[in-house]
Amino acid sequence: MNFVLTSGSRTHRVTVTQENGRYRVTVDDHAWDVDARLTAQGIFSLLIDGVSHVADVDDHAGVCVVDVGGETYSIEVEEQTRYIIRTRGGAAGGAGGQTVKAPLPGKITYVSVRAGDAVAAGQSLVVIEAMKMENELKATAAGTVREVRVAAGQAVNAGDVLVVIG
Amino acid sequence: MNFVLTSGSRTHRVTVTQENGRYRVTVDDHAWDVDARLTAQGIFSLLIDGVSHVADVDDHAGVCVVDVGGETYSIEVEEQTRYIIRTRGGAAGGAGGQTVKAPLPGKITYVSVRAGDAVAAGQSLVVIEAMKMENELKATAAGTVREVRVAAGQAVNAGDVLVVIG
Amino acid sequence: MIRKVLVANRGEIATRVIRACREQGIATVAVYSEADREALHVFMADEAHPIGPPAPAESYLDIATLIRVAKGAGADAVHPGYGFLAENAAFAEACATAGLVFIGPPADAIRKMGDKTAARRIAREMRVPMVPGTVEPVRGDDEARRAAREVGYPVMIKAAMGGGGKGMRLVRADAELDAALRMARSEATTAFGDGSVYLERYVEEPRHIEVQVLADAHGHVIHLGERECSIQRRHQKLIEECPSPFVDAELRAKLGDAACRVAKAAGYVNAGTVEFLVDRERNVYFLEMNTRLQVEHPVTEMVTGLDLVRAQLRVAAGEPLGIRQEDVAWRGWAIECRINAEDPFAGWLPSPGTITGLRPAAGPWVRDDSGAYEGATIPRHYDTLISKLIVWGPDRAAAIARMARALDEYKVTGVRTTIPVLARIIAHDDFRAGRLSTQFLERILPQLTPSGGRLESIALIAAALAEYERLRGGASGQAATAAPGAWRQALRPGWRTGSR
Amino acid sequence: MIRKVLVANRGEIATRVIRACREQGIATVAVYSEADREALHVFMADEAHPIGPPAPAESYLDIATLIRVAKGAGADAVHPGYGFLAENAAFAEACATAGLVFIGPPADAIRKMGDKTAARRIAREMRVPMVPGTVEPVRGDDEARRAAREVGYPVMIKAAMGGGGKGMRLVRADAELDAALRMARSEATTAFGDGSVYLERYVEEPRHIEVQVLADAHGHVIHLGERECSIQRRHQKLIEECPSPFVDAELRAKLGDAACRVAKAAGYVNAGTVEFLVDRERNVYFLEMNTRLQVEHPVTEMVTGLDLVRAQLRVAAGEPLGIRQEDVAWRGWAIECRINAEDPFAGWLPSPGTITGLRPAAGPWVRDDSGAYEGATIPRHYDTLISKLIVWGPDRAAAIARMARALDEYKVTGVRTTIPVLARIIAHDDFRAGRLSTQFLERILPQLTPSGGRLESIALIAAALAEYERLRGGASGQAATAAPGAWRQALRPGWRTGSR
Repeated sequence: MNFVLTSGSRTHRVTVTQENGRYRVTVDDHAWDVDARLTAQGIFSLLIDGVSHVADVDDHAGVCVVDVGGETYSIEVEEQTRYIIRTRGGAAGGAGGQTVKAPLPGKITYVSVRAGDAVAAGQSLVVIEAMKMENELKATAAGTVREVRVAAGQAVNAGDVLVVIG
Repeated sequence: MNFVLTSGSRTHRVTVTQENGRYRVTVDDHAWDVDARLTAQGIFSLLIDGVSHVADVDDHAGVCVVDVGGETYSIEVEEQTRYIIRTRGGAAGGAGGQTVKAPLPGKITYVSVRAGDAVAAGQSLVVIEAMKMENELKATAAGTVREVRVAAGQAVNAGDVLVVIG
Repeated sequence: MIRKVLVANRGEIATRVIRACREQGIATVAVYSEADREALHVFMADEAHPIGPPAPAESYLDIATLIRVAKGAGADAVHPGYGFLAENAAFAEACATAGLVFIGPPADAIRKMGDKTAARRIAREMRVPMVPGTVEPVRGDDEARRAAREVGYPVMIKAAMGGGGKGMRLVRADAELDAALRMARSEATTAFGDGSVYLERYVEEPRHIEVQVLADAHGHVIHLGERECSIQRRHQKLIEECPSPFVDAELRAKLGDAACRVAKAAGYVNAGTVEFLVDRERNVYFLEMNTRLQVEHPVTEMVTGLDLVRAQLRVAAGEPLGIRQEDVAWRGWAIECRINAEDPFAGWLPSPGTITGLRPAAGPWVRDDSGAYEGATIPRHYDTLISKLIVWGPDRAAAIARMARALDEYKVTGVRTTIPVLARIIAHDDFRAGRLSTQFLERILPQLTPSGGRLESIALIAAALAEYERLRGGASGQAATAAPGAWRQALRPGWRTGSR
Repeated sequence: MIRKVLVANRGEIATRVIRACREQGIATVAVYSEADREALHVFMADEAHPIGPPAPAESYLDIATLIRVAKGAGADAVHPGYGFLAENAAFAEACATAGLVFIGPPADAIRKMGDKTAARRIAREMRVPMVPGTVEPVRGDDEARRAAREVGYPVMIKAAMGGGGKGMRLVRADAELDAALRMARSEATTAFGDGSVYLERYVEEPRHIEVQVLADAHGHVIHLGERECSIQRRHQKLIEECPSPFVDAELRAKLGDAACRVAKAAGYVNAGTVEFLVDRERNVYFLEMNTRLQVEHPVTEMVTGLDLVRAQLRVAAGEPLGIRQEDVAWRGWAIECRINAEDPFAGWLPSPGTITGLRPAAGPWVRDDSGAYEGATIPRHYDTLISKLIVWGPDRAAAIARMARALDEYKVTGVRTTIPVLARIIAHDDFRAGRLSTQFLERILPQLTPSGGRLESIALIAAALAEYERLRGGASGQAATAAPGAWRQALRPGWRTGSR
């Protein structure tokens, strides 16, 4: 099976095959012989040429977050065909747009922008309260606020669109 | 749902119904209102009138072994209809018979009886080696050995019949 | 004599108190909100009673309900833990009125010291040096602006009624003041039911050092030495240790003496903590007194061998402390790391959810004070603390090596945690050399990028295998039974919970 | 200087050694049989290599393979753990020949003391009192009968090359001798690769007290005090503590001195244990010396604050011990309980299988030295030890209360364990009063019947609910998705593994 993995800004072609209960994994033309076991939900034991690794894999909103050797990697995994379809189709959202979503469930305690406002990168947009903490959501780039979909006091779920910047 | 439970030498009629996410369990005419959750495989949290119990339930060769409050109960659970069919049909094995089965996988290291031997209660029949220990299996009552199905050196699985005493 | 204690809290501190009670032969009553029926403290207590909806104000902060449940269960005492009502004088009074022993200081001492502005007035009277700032809460925004200018920027906004970093904001200029005040007041209201804040001159790169005190009702006050709590994020402690690498026997005696004087002046009884800031020139400033058990109390326990919750129970029962200052002996070194459900690489964003895989660190001199278990849910309604990982070693280097080992062992999946960042801090040269300050983490965080190379390859392999097995399992339609032995647990229901 | 250690063992002791190495910055190489690919030590080590089929003789006892793997991985030292090859002089020699440091005593000391009959000759020379018996192995059955009559019944058969209770049998009369000899020899051959046995006069209701010694290559020998190991079943220890409630400072010095003399006479280097029997009249007899780390070493560690595996690594590297006898200080009390996969209520029958649910005890002063995890399999090929649960307290009563609490918390499903019987022993008046003997367990076991009443009702309810949900899930055909929230984890595959 062929995959395209995106880690940071780099993409990697990865192929997985299985034989005799082991995996052969090719990452960018380097082949690895992997004895892999899932020993609890998301906790993997990998033996590769006698070296033992334990890797924790969490699928977090479509991105695999992998903890291994004290480091954390966020990796987008796509089956190759899907990747090709998506990238050939071009980015549908258009350049420069930002959709600010609630990263976790909580209550909106403050909204500091209105539709039509010009915002700078790093400017505070919304404050969301969860787990006893006030968390500020900021603009990742400059732009104009197209829509504000929430008001202070409102409860939101993870993934709800809060603000659209064009 | 109706059950017959056997704990030690006593049988208990138990009825389970469910309403509003809680259970109503009647044990020998005493009704209990139970808020039960399974929090890991076999580990139950029970809240009964505000008293908190954690009970571990293992189905061990057809018998539920329940650890609760530092005590262990071995309980046979049968759905009521099955219990009635089984007990009305009479005990098929006949009175006084013993079938000695391997309680765990291992290797037979010694067989001390032959077919036709008279045995006393507590007399050693077979020694099975497992987990670095020699485990003696003894007759639970006096009788005559009808069959010996294993020999020293033989590997056996849990449940294999080793000796039949009539 | 205390026979039955209601624990008015949740999470790891509720289990900590229940464990201590059980060891003393004292029965325990847990309380739980609708979000906590399957929380660990409910399993561990002898009794457990529901107290309302998830929102703290409607359950864990509801004094009337707590008192009613305690009386109904026949409890004779209440332990508040930390947070929630632990420093709420009205709760202490309500307990006393209902004939329940409050396992903490007298209401009067909570008022005197729990109100941080009142505490500053006492410290001033006791001539304990302190950071310049307001000794009264600031009211409106205009008053705040005037006060801030008078104290001099940068200033720190602090909750008058709180602690634990909640309701704290650093302000470096006038322009930032309004937004910071608003968030600080809002957090303080949520956390402590009181939005009052005060201002303090901000000390640059300070060390945060605190002293544990124990006092009985017979006028006996001792200290158990200091804790170093300089590693913080968002003004909340992340790593604590005992002793401090910065404190020698002479400074310990000086800090301990100041702490005991403040406690005595406040008529303090039970366990409490006096916090100090130490600046780069080694000047010591009184900061505040926390009138409760601290989150980080275990490091003091591991080094002194004294069980602080047991001491609390004893003192609350009216018994003498039974320990003289000269009996307190410090052996070795202890470090605590807070394992929180937060994503350190996404601005410390809380990460509530279900713990789908859990393998805590264990073995020699490793202590796991946890409120969770595999399958447990970290609700979004409460703070992010999952567990406190504590290690002991004969010296600081040994304790650091042990903590590095323990963090490497500790596996949590399903929610993001602080474990990776804790591991990087513990491995950092500045941490190992004892060069600590409250800005430490802010300073090193940008350096904590993955190394790439072989580890990245391993991560890519693991991610690809996870997806490979997911697709293969999904395609067969018989996932669980079709999986080969090597993958037999791969397809438990609930795995990939994170993607729901 | 040791840089990379091959751990020639499995289970909890392999993880114990790996943890110590990691804390010292030493790389680790695990080995695993075909039954152990998913064992915890394989996950924890830096490297892991397969060494053959499950049968110990073909893997963990295969000296040639172990040496080959160690050299191939570039290890410079080998730690044997306990059991398997730990007391095998040929293995120590093979390591030395291959240029590998053996982390244990010199081969010569293993021969002198590991052979129990040779050790008895040394003790006789050192005028350390010992139990009457043979000082040579007994060969045929006839020779054994003559020797047994000469020593006088009851006699104890013991494995000459072993320890840990394997190959031991009590014989009260001639008629029982043949069968007992056969089983003892068979067990000894399996466990130690040598079926030699010897006979000792059996001491009625003795206490089993042992002394930990540490010796370096520079002639320095110290002792770390005693352990009480009287609670045994089938001549295997089940509960150990440090110190012994029976030993005062004077007796400790006397036992320690005798232990050091024996170690010195044997040219002993590294960690070792000298075992004594104490009879009802307080007579002390030398029993044997174990030339390895003991299973129960953690209780000594918790009380002295010394890491014995770290000390082993240091001494093996040729460094001086760095601790004088007068530096050894004992603080408080520690108890260890062995959690074995055995059914105590079915004649201690081993209970191999998969651990389907696991929630280990944790919290203040609780140490879990485990070789397992949730989902791990306890293979039928090795011994039954799952985990060692160790607690520390300021005194014996506090340690007992803590152990009772910890055992109550410790949950294991899927295999039967010794936890319920350990809880009953710890709660027993005789145990609490320190009235211990090696017959203790045999004496109280018949009393350990369930109390019935409310607890039995709870057990009936739990069993009925388990069956109710199983039937309901099975009937729907859509078990996992049809289950309500309250029961959401009930129908994971693998649940009810025991019924397969």
